[in-house]
Amino acid sequence: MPDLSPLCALGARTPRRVTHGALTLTETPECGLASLALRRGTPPPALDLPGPGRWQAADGLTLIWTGPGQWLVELPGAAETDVAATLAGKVPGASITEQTDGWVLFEITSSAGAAPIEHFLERAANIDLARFAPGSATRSPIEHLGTYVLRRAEDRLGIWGMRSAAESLWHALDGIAARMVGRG
Amino acid sequence: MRFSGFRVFAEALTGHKGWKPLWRDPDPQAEYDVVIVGGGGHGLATAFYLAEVYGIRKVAVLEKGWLGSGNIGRNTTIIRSNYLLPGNQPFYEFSMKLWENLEQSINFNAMVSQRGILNLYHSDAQRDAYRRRGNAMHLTGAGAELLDQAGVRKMYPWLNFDNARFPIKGGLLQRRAGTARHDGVAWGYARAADLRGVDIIQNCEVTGLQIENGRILGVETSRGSIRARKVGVAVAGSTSRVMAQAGLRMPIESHVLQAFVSEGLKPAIDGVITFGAGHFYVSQSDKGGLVFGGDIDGYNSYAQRGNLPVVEDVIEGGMALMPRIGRARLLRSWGGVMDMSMDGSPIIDRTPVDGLYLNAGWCYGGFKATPASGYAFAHLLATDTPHETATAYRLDRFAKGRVIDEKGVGAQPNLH
Amino acid sequence: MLIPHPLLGLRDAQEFTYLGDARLIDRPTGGNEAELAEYVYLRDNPAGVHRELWFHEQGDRSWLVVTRNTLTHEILGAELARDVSLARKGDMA
Amino acid sequence: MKRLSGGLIDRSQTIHFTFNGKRYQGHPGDTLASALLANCVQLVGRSFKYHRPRGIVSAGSEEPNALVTLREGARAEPNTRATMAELYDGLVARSQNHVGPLNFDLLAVNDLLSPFFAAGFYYKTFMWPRAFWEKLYEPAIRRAAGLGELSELPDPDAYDRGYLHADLLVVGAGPAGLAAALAAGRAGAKVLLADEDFRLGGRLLAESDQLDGAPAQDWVAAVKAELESLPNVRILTRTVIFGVYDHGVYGAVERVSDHLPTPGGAVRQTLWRIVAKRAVLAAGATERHIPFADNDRPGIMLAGAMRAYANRWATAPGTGAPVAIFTNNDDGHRTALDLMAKGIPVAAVIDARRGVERHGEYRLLPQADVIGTQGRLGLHSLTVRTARGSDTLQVGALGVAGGWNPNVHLASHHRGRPVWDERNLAFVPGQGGPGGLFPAGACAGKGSTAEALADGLRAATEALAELGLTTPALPLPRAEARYDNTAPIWHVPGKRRAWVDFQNDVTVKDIVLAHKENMRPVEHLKRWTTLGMATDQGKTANVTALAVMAELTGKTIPQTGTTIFRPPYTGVSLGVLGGGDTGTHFRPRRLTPTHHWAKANGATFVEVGPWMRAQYFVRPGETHWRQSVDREVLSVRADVGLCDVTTLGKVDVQGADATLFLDRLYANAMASLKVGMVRYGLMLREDGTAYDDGTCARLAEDHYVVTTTTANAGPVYRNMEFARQCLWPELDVQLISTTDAWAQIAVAGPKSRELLSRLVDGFDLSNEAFPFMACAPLTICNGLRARLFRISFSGELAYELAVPARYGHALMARLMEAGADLGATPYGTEALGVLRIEKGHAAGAELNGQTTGQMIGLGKMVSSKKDAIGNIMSRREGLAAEKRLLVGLQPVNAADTVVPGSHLFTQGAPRDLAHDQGWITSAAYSPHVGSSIGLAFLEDGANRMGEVITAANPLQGSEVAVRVVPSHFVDPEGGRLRA
Repeated sequence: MPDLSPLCALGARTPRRVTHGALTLTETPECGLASLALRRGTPPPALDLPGPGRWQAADGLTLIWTGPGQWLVELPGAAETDVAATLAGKVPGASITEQTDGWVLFEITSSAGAAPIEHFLERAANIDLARFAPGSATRSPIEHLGTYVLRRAEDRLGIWGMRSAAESLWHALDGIAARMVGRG
Repeated sequence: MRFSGFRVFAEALTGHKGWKPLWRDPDPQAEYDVVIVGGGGHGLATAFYLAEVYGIRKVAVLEKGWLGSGNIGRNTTIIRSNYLLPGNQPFYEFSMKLWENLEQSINFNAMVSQRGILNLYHSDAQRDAYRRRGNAMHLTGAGAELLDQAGVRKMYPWLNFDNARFPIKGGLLQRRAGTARHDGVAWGYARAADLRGVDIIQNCEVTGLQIENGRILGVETSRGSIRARKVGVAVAGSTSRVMAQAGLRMPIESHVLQAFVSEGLKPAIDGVITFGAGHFYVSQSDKGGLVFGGDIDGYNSYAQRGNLPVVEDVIEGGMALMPRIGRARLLRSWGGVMDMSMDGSPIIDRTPVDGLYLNAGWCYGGFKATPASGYAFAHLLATDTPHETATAYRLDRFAKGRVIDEKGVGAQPNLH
Repeated sequence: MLIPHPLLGLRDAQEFTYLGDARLIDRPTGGNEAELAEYVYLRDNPAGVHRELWFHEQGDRSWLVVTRNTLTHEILGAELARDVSLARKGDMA
Repeated sequence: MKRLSGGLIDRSQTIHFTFNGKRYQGHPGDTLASALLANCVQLVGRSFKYHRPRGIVSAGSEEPNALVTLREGARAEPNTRATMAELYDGLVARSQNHVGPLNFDLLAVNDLLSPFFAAGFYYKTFMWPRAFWEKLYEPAIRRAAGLGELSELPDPDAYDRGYLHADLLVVGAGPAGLAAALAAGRAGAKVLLADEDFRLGGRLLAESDQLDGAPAQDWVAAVKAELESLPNVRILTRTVIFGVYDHGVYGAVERVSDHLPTPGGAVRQTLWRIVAKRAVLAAGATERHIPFADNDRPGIMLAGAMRAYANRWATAPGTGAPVAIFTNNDDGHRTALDLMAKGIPVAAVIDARRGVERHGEYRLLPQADVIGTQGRLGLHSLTVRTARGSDTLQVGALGVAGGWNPNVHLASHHRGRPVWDERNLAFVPGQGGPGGLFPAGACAGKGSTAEALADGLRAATEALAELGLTTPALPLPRAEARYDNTAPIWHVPGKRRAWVDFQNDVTVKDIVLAHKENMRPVEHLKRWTTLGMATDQGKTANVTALAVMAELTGKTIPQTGTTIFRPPYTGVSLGVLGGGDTGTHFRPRRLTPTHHWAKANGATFVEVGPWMRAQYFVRPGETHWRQSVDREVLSVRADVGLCDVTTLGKVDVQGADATLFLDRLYANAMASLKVGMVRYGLMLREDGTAYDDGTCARLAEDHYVVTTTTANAGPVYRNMEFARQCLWPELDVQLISTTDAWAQIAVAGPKSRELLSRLVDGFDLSNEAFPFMACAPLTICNGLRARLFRISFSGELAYELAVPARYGHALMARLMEAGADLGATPYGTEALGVLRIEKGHAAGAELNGQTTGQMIGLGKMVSSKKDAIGNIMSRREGLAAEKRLLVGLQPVNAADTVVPGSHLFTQGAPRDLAHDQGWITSAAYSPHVGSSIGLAFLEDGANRMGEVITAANPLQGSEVAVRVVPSHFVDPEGGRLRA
């Protein structure tokens, strides 16, 4: 193990968490992430790859479609491992780039079902909720920041944002949730 | 009829019975020495200077709608000569000098008001770039001052200095800059040209150019064909469409620019202010409205309307710069069609067709150029040589690599 | 404005960066200065149907060729620029 | 208080408010306007130009007269329509646009001078002497202009915004809108129903007629209850749809807490961008007035508004004296009947039409006109002209009914052209408006309740059919079906002024003058007279003015035309349109991985595009930034410095054709780069101008990492995708940004190797094993994966070390700790700048998009052997003729300062454009040289080494003699970086 200690994207040793009404926002540093792009002429991998606008979990991985022939792959709990090497073992011949540190993951959960999540989303991003059931994933700007938004469940979102802008993204998400409470 | 305070006084006492039409509505004649296509600011100014300076009075201005219905009637009224590059600076300074004497030369109060323009800077790099620009302005006599933060605070203490993402560090001030009443400019030039014999023909759309053996013979219009020795095209956003009638492709894209005005408010902003960390500029009209704008929408368009993201972007900039405006209301927004050129600078030149002349590529800076553009275009039409302040505005500068790119963004019109 | 992304359906135009005339796909390979100057600087700029390049920068990072009417802003279709480019290269080959 | 029976106010509660400092009472359900009327307040404001006393004209958002400043201090909200301000306890309002008290406005003198202020007068005068415009005339005009006053304080309230998606948006909750929403709701469509009022019902709230024999409010309540029970329907009250944008995007503002004293924890307003597949426009209609002599006095209002105040708000204008109605249609009679039903005495119905009959027991004056009014601060009598002569009526108020204008605005937003409807004498929506928008009800000329209900249902059915949805049969209630029989009587001719545009004081005379002066096209009329440019956007004036102009020109009204309708439909606060974060969170900030470390170690930060970077680190005892920067620079030159360079863009390039791809992107050759090596690369734009510089590191045969400048990281990555997808899609290349993934720290200075050797895990750093421009993956600090690049921006022996971003903080601390004895020093962007200027490296000020490779001394890098982006165009004659070159400058007198932005002149040459020979791009104090130094683009710079020239800064009144020197002030041979 390296004799250096990591920091969370929000700048502390421990992840940040806040609750506003039914919504809880949690910084989630332990999830590993890598990008996966298929190369021309290489056979398709054994993995079941989700199509446009979708994410899919299989074999301990969560694959998120990000573009034609491209995915982001979540490896929950694997942030401190060699994510790219793990993935390369599963998808030989692909272009793989370690991304764990390129991004920050905020999980947003609701204690009151889907409604708070949907009210939150309609203030955050231009996403048609009728087309955003669990299993959906999309890239969408939130307050000028590019993010990947995953509908993990009716009452749960995962939002990946640029690591360097973690503080600004948190401010935006936290503000939306707080104002929802203020509005009652 | 000469306009004056005395005349207004006399008419007020006699029930305003003596006023005459500001211009005639003549039918087109069969032939003119010069036909100007486009009855906007530049076309009308061209006609005025042709008649006034170059003595060419057998001139028609053809306008497809009502005179002044293009960008001259729909802009943020700013005049300034704070340019950087040698191809531009003398021209815009010439324009500023013409502005300064406009009312007297056309006997019409277009309300040229030199209340100053302040370009804010937010970083040392921006300050250095403004210093380079301000010095260039001094070299042509345009004049400029470089303010530090305290200097800006003194002028506008209510700007957002203390809670800003991009703190204001200072600004480049051109005191001679300001605003002019845009419609008044069109009307003033139109009236003055009309008085000198120019035929301003409204509701007359040019539908074709008569060209034989590479030489222009006249124009086809919705009101019949008109012969002309020379044809000058000054149609801003419609340039590509009109020049296509001559088989020419242009280094121009037409883009939509929105402008905005708030409800009338008591005086709050004296001069023109531009935000340096977002695209937002604002002034307050004599009537009290905050007149402001920002980026073009960024896609090719002839629709004369923009979309909401740019509305938000512009006003976000405004709110960040001057959070006191939050409780004022937007009253109206416009979308105009801009002839965005490939380097962000204009073209005043002859074309490959003999007798066909082009005045175009004003991007969203055409209003301030109106007097000099008209003057220089008249000079070119009358003498076949470029005016001394407009020698760089050549059509072949793109092929030859002599672009005038103030922003340094290259051949991408929506970034200029 | 909403762009009908061929893979993702209607998307807010704010997610895109606009480039312009789709002819920019047809870069003259090994061209001379005059050909390149025309490629870089001259545009048809029609008032009507226009084929143009939009980049889904805040989305899937696909370049699209969008067919749009510049008078009405009506969008008549959108394709992946990559497919358009490959098809043209196939035609030329 | 003057209250009638009935109404939709909550009499169980009394709330208090003040107007111009005086305390009044009202009830929940009141607007400020209805409460003022109930308190017998008639005089509410002053007009724009003539400062005429003005009262309340309307009961809606078209109100041109009753504008007040609502609230105080930072929350002061100028130009608020009293008719739209919902009453709350403690409301404070003030009148506007007067000097002295409202009832004795000193500027009312303008009214006496009005003959001099005819339309367009200011274009004809104030021209002599020239300088007097700015000094005298204009300041006077500006002082007098404007309406309400803006607070100088920042708006303290929060705003938010969001997106809503719907199958059907219904704009307006009157009879047509409610029928449409109910039908669509029952059809299962996702419905949004929006209304600017705080109560559903629209015009039904103002009327006394019944639905199915019961009060209309019963039906409204039942529909509301059903809509609220449907999960697929969402109701937005206090929400105005202000604009239609492309492809079914609608702008909407919800006034979340404007009806409360303060927003509390909530937002003031919300901006909704509504994406609707279809929309039903049920925006209703606006009543128009009839200009006659002195028709603008307080107490004269629209007849329909008078009816609304009586029926909905249980109040009436005036102080109890009888009321008269002036009308050109049957609807005016209906107001008389409703007023009488409420016990208000009606003096007469003055009907301008011939052959009309009474509808009830009131005095009817047929074929009669109002030709004069009296009462300076409030109407007290009318002069009426009938067939039998003129007569005076003592009245406390007058209702004017001039017919109804459909609210065609949104349907006309995309240059849709309204068409003239002869039956209703009004413009109705025509062709060419926004796609997917279905006008219905009064805004489409179907103004009776029965028509509106049916039309709303029709519109919803048609709209949903386009979406493949079937609308179930909807039984509609029985309702009145009337026809107003409006006559084309547009104004009452006379010698005195008759107001067309109340707020801007545009009278019929002004239109006559505009006609005389050939300002006849409708846009000229508008701009010459300022007609329709008031805060009501012409809602109360434009059609009437057109009719007057048509009369003058002898054309029909449709031939005369209409002005173009544009957003917003009604005034919308700038706060909500540009809301969200206006302070330090106005735009996102990107923080470097060592941000918190730097903060804890004395750093001052600077904004570099989106990034916050450490500018310099202040140590105890340092009182001026130059002390810190000089120390940092010298540490790098003498020992070792540490700088976070994470902000440089990093793009991972992989694939079988990666090499070929990069060779086409860079102007210089990349194909020959070996694995484990880095090369400096120059990218050009396609037009041949220098675009970006950076490095290209080859990590494997098919794997590169490209770095870009901080500023160009986004655009370069975009252009790489353009090249990959559009230009050369046949190549096998994959791109992904890794900018944020790696914390990259420059370790620079003669002792950098020594320092790094203490961290690496058994990695050979010797010059032989890891020479200048080498790169390698490695591990450090006991197994942390890292990348090392031997590249130098400072000109010293230097490395850039990259580790996963989360370790950046710890790595910086470790480097400082391990290098304590070596003098390890963190340095910021200022020192970085000094070091690169000393070394003559081009940066943002030189690579500003206007320079060629040649100008920055890299002309030779542009390969003539290949067709990379920009290479051919860089050879065009204009670029080839460029003789300006990047040179160094040193002041002749070492104490002088080289100022960036100065322009360069041959000594003694005139300081004008013709003799301008270049400019200084960057400058800094160089502790290495011992003086200020600069970089500059100088004409013929290659041949002028040693020459003394003048750097002129006339902007700030300074000039400095400088010597032209090579741009490399440090180690021109490059021995240090190869050491």
